[in-house]
Amino acid sequence: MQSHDFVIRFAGDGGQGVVTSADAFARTAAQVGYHVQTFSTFPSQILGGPTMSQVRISTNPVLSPGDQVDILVAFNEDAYKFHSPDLRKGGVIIYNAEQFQLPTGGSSFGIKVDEMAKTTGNARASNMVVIGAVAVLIEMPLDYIEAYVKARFTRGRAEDAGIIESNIKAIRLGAEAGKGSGFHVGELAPPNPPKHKQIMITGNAAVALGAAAAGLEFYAGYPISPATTVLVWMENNLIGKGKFVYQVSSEIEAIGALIGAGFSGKKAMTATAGPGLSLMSEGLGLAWMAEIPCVVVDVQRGGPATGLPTKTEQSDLLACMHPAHGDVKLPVIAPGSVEECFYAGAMALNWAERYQGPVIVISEFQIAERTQNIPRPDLGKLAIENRRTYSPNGNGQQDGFKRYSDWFGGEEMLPMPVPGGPGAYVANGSEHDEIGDTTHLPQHHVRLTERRFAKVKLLSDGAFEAEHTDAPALIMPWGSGKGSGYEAYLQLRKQGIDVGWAYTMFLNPLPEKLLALLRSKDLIIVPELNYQGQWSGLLRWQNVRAESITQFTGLPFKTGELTQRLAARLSQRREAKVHA
Amino acid sequence: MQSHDFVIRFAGDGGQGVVTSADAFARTAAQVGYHVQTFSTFPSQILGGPTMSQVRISTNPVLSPGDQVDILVAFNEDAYKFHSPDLRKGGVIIYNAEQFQLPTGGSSFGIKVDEMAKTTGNARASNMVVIGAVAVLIEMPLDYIEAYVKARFTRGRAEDAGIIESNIKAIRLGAEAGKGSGFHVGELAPPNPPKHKQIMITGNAAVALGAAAAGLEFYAGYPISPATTVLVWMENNLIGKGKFVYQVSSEIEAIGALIGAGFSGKKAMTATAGPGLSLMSEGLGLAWMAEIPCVVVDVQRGGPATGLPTKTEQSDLLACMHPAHGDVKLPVIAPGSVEECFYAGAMALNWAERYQGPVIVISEFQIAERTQNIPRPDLGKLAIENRRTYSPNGNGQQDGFKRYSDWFGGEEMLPMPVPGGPGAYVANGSEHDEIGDTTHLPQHHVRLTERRFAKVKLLSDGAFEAEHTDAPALIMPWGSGKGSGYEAYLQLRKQGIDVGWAYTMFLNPLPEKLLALLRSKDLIIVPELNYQGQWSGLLRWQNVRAESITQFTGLPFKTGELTQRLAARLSQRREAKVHA
Amino acid sequence: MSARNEEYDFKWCPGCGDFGVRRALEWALEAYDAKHEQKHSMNVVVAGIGCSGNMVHLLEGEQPFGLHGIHGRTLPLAFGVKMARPELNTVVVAGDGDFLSIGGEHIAPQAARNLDIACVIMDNGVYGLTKGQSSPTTKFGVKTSSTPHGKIESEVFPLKLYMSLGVSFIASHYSSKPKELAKLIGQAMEHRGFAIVHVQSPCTTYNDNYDQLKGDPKKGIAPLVWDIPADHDPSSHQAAEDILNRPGIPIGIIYKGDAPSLEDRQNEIRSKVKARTPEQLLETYAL
Amino acid sequence: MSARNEEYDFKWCPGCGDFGVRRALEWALEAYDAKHEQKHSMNVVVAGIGCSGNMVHLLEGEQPFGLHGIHGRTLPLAFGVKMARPELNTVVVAGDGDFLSIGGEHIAPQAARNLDIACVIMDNGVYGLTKGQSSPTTKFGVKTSSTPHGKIESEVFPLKLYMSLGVSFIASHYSSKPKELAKLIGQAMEHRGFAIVHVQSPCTTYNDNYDQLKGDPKKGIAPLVWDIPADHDPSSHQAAEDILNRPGIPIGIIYKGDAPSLEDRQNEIRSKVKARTPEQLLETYAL
Ligand SMILES: Cc1ncc(C[n+]2csc(CCOP(=O)(O)OP(=O)(O)O)c2C)c(N)n1
Ligand SMILES: Cc1ncc(C[n+]2csc(CCOP(=O)(O)OP(=O)(O)O)c2C)c(N)n1
Ligand code: SF4
Ligand code: SF4
Ligand SMILES: [Mg+2]
Ligand SMILES: [Mg+2]
Repeated sequence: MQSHDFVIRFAGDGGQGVVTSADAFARTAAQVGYHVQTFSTFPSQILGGPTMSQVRISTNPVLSPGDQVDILVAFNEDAYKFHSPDLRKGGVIIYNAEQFQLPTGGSSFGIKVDEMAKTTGNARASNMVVIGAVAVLIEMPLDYIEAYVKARFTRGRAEDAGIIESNIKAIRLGAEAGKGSGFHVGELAPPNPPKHKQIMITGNAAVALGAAAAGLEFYAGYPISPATTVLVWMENNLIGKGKFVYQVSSEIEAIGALIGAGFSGKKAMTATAGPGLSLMSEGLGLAWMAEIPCVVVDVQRGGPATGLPTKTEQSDLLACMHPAHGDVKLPVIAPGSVEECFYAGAMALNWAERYQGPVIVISEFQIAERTQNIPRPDLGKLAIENRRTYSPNGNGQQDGFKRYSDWFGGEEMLPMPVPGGPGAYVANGSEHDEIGDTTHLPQHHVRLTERRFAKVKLLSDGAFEAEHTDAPALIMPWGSGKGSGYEAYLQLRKQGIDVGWAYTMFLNPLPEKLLALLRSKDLIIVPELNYQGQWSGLLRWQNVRAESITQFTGLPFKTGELTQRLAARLSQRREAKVHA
Repeated sequence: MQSHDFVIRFAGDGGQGVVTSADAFARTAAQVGYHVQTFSTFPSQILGGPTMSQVRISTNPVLSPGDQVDILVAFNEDAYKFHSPDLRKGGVIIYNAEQFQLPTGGSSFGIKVDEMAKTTGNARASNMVVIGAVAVLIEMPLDYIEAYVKARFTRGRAEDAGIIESNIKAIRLGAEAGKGSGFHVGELAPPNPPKHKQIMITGNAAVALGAAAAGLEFYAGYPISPATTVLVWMENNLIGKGKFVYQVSSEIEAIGALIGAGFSGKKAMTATAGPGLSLMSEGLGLAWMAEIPCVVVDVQRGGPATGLPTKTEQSDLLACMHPAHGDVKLPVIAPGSVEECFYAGAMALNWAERYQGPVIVISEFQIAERTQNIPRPDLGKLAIENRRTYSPNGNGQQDGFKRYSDWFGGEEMLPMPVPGGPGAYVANGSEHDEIGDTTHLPQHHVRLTERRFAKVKLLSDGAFEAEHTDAPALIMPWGSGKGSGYEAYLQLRKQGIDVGWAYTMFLNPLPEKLLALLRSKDLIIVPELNYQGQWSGLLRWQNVRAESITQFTGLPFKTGELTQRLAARLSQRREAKVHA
Repeated sequence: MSARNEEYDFKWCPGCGDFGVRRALEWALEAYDAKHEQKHSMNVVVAGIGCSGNMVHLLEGEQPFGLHGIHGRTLPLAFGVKMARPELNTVVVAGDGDFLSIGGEHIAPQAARNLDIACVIMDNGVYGLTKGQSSPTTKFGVKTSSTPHGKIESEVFPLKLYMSLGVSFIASHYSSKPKELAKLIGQAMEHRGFAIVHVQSPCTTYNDNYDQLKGDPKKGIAPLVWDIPADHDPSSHQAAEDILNRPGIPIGIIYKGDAPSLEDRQNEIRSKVKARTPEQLLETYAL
Repeated sequence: MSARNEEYDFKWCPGCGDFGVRRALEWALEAYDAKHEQKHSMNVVVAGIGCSGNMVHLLEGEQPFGLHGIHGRTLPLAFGVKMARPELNTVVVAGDGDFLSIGGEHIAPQAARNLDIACVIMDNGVYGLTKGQSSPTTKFGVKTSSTPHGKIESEVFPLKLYMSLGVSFIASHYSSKPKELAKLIGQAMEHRGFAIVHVQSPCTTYNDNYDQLKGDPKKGIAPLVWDIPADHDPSSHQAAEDILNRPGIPIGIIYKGDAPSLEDRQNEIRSKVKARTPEQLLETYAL
């Protein structure tokens, strides 16, 4: 029987080729039409340290990193010890026999990876040895890998041919070793390539690209894991006339710069993680108060304070939605997949211009660093919203237009004056009157507080998913919980459990219809990676009967475990009903 | 018939003696045994600008500023125009006839205040002229004022007698003018002096004094309205051996300094307002994560960002409880009166030491600046909690004690090592192991996240008020809403409405029994001065059926209006029940 | 009461130095508009929080765009404005507390970048708006409400600080001669790079030092301010240092360097690196 | 792997300059203990966030108390520690990014106060822990992951900066001579006031400049570092300035002033002002 889904985990010390092997394997598979997703964990040190990178490969779209490991490639003994418990029954371990030895008879075999690579004349081809061995264990044709190697190393240089040849040699040597081991893990079904064009990309690059596609013009950022790659992306790509990118001196400077740029008419963004978000607190309050469009991407890591920089967690939600003192509630978009990262990046810029204020994209370590093949976005069809800039009759003079006049609803915001154009006003962080002058009169504070909250409603037409909504209880994860949550939902349905599904990446404001749906249900279960159950709490705040299933290990949900916990919770509920 | 309650409002331009008149009148009344409370509003400018200060004087403890004005003293025409609408029917306006004229025949009369003062030979006695006039209108004996003047100006200087004499002359001149006006506002019942000793103090001074009494040793702050007076108090009073007070360069430095001092074994505090609180976001997360005792007083003003520096609002609650990214929920104490300010200051220090972490006191402009006579705290009876410092056997050597070892409940925290003593560890803002070294292993993050939340429960034995708890609905204000909320509650009871009362200044953690009570009710109505209904939202989060009555004008609740809104809400509820 | 808005509820105290600075700034903006034939709306005034920052609401006549944010953050905001729209004439107005204490961190980075903006700093040696606490420029030993026993921290010498941080245009003046001050502010605006005009602007309520600044022969007070001699060469580092090492407060341009501005540096990169369209960027991820 | 804790999951890269600095700091702390006959637990090490800050977990032997907080805030924390407990020997360890970029605002205030702590700054000209972005000390024009077209911001010269801010003890060294460095750090600890030992501590992974620092005759590279002559008078401002105006990196004590420390200034007030008990304070509010 053919199998449609495998998880291959590469583990060892940073610098042993763990990540490059996983990456090469993932690209090999993606190029011939499989769906892949990678998941990696790193130590916080720079060189070396225990590292793992796993690839899930499937004939169907991949939703989560995968629970159990089919093949573990252990580059050293520590990796073997740490990761072998995750190997499924019937799985196989390939280990680096130059580093350690395992007794024969188990489900493992050793290869002298580097030695073999050297015999090809290219010591750097060792990851191909490994991949060759992996391939035969799941009956993946070697052609696939050779095609990848050819594509990868054809760079128009003289040495290309030699490199390709040695890599192919390495693949074959690895394959022979695999064959010789006598192990067999399964037979990979042939790929089922999607009709649409694809790209292969990480979550962070997707956010950056989405923003660029939506017209990003200004980026100011400060390095911080796991958001640094967005800054680096921008430094390399946000160039040209009218564009600006800069590494500033702190996150406080970053948010200030965004506000200056947004005020001046530009689409502006930064990306950071929790500690940077906390530092932006006062600035975000200012952007809300003065009504300045700008976008902050928070790529969540674990814990409060410096926390767990290289682990995944969803504990910044409260801080993103309510970042500052005073009555502030920011629009928040939480992508749940690499693909959604692209659209979140684009939509956040649209939202910022549409409601004239700051918007948060709340992403997460595990999505940010994940490489995945996704449908190639059609930029021609991407809806791009630009600012309604005030320009009444072109005479450019002061003409009595009032930036902060009454606005209590309607289909769009009043236009916004922009420096150089008419309608000069003061964008003010103190409470203000219509032209932005400071005032302490109650009527202005009442009127503008209501305006600031009313205009957020312009954003409540977001898309959402809902299935089997006649069930009394719905599962509603957010962000990274989407993938494993949906897999768990499907498994529960298979088990005949009457449960529905709801999901959106638009957490604030919630799509109106979705909120009505949620309120109509007896129970909304929210799987989330934090202690407090932040999203279910915020749903209860909004009169939704929500409860969380939490995990706060710094690791993603495993679908199997989550399914069990959901099933237990749902059966509890059924029992409670019976006894009531 | 005698009256037990009067509101006298002094209004004019800053510098015309508005505040000093109110203050003198309040002290006069308090000294003979009345209960008083002042409430003032200022412009944000430094000199001059429309200012008002009102005194409520009563034979019973005063709970709120008072809704309607019995006597308005208008120092200029603007003040007259702005404030006369608040005059109750039968109330009287005394105006400064040197500044403007009103037609006779209304309910006003003019006095040439400064001219009269000059005839006493003491131009600075004009506020006594005013007070004399006010006194006769409510039949307050002039002795009272003369006693105040004698007490106030007896300072052991040669000129004392002269000053006293001229002031007494001024009182009499004012009184004559009052008498001559023919107006009469009411007859003030004689005071009913409390048996206990009293002090007369503002909310901010009370917080400061409470903290000092509980052993405060370290204060670092940055000026900001309306918290600056706490800094100034400390600069003047937190001196002596082992004590330290400093105006630092920013709120970011302030919170950092507190953490350093708290780590080193000292009781440390700062006071700030919303913008400073937002800047402390990252630092507060660190204090939570590294488990460092310290206290931050947030004296709320209005609005997000720079907002409304001289107005009152209760919109920082979310920011106080959840100030930072990651799973953080800080203990919060919200004094609802000047008296509670004293105990909040003391209790916050106790809490910080008891649970070993940061504690927030959330105060508010209107309480901070209010002067009130309150029972004199008995320092001998004040419970002071000191740190459980680790000191096992006095050899002072490393001995394997683990600061961050498992602790999941119990009656008190494990002791805390302090520099110079044994048990050296690293207080760490990254997730850590038992001795504070950084770790990313899931078990430590799980264990310490649970510890950080579990130890907050050590604080859930706070006091609370509850009356008529068999009613189906309770009124539960917080902070400044206490006074007008309780007055409204009493009025509703008088009207025969079946409603109960619940109140605590301990918002997080809520006293356990109170939380159970709240959860058992159909409806908890929360009057609060913010837009989002922050406290009712946080109560719904905790599965309490709570709803808010909000106001966000920058002004305090008026008891009458609040009573009406509560009654309307409660009758709605009754109707809904009938139709259900 | 603001000229543009009767309801505006902040007023400077009588005699506040900021009145003079306002007049100077108005003149400088007008002159800049005329010289560059630009609309007044091409000016953006970024204001700090303090009595001084209220300037942005108190300007008379036609209004420029304004950004009145949060305490200490004028420079990050102005950085955003200027690099988003280099064609805007971007002016910072702030006090000594705002600019040198809580906002002190932002000076060095802008100096290192040579951001092309002009800053007008109103130094009154005190926190005015919060009613008289000590500021970085409050002198050592001085009693204020927050230093009741005398300040125990050395004062900052702002001009020396700017010099050492590499600010490329440094001028010093005081609020009593708005015409001269206007000229200096104008030169700061013209300067292509980071320009600071540091103005002694007395706080008549909490730190009235008019007499000290201007001197008062009747009271026997020698003036603190002195005019920088006409032959001073502001392009010389050494000459500037020498000026700063003399006692008192020099009036005029102390230093004016000619490093390329951040925008110039940015343009150099732009001219070398080929920009890619979103579609081209997308293509780099094609499978 | 830390000596105290096998589970600790951060390691410096092979050859990282911070190893040498660690050794020096260990020796300096030991010597300080011995000289002052104090327990090791009287030392508090306040660490920044960066490869350098991990120092606090990697010290071998008996452990001092440590405070490892958030990025850029070593000085506020150390200020709190020191003024809470002046008897503690308080040492800051931080990197160039932590201390000079995000934390840059905190240097001037401590210099103005002359807070009695010793700072050991590990300057590698790069952000190590976040994998190679530019830092304030990265040279102009250098390409890093965040400046792919070359850095366009002037670099900061930390020693000059410290000097201009009035830091009262300034020393410079590099990581390859831990014995000498230990001596300097010891002197910084002894100094009664704000002391900074700025150490060139190469990042072998992102900015390996060992060759440049020490020089390599074989490769024809002249050394950057040079020893400050024995006759240099560190109490002289002018002499210190002269040293800093010479090219390369001076090794040794550049400046050592003798202003009273913040604690001294504080004690002076304490001796003059009578403290009141809470009961006495309460009495001032009596009715
Ligand atoms: C974060 C924050 N902290 C404190 C304040 C309070 N505050 C307002 S203005 C000011 C100081 C003003 O001093 P300065 O900048 O010298 O201006 P001046 O009023 O003297 O012109 C302070 C501390 C604030 N608004 N925000
Ligand atoms: C508020 C905040 N912003 C950013 C970071 C990410 N971060 C950690 S270390 C570091 C820079 C480290 O550079 P440096 O101080 O030079 O230390 P090095 O690693 O080079 O020793 C940064 C930006 C953080 N932890 N917190
Ligand atoms: S307080 Fe001082 S700075 Fe502020 S307006 Fe008055 S005089 Fe000017
Ligand atoms: S990255 Fe650089 S600074 Fe960090 S440990 Fe490695 S060599 Fe040292
Ligand atoms: Mg000032
Ligand atoms: Mg560094």
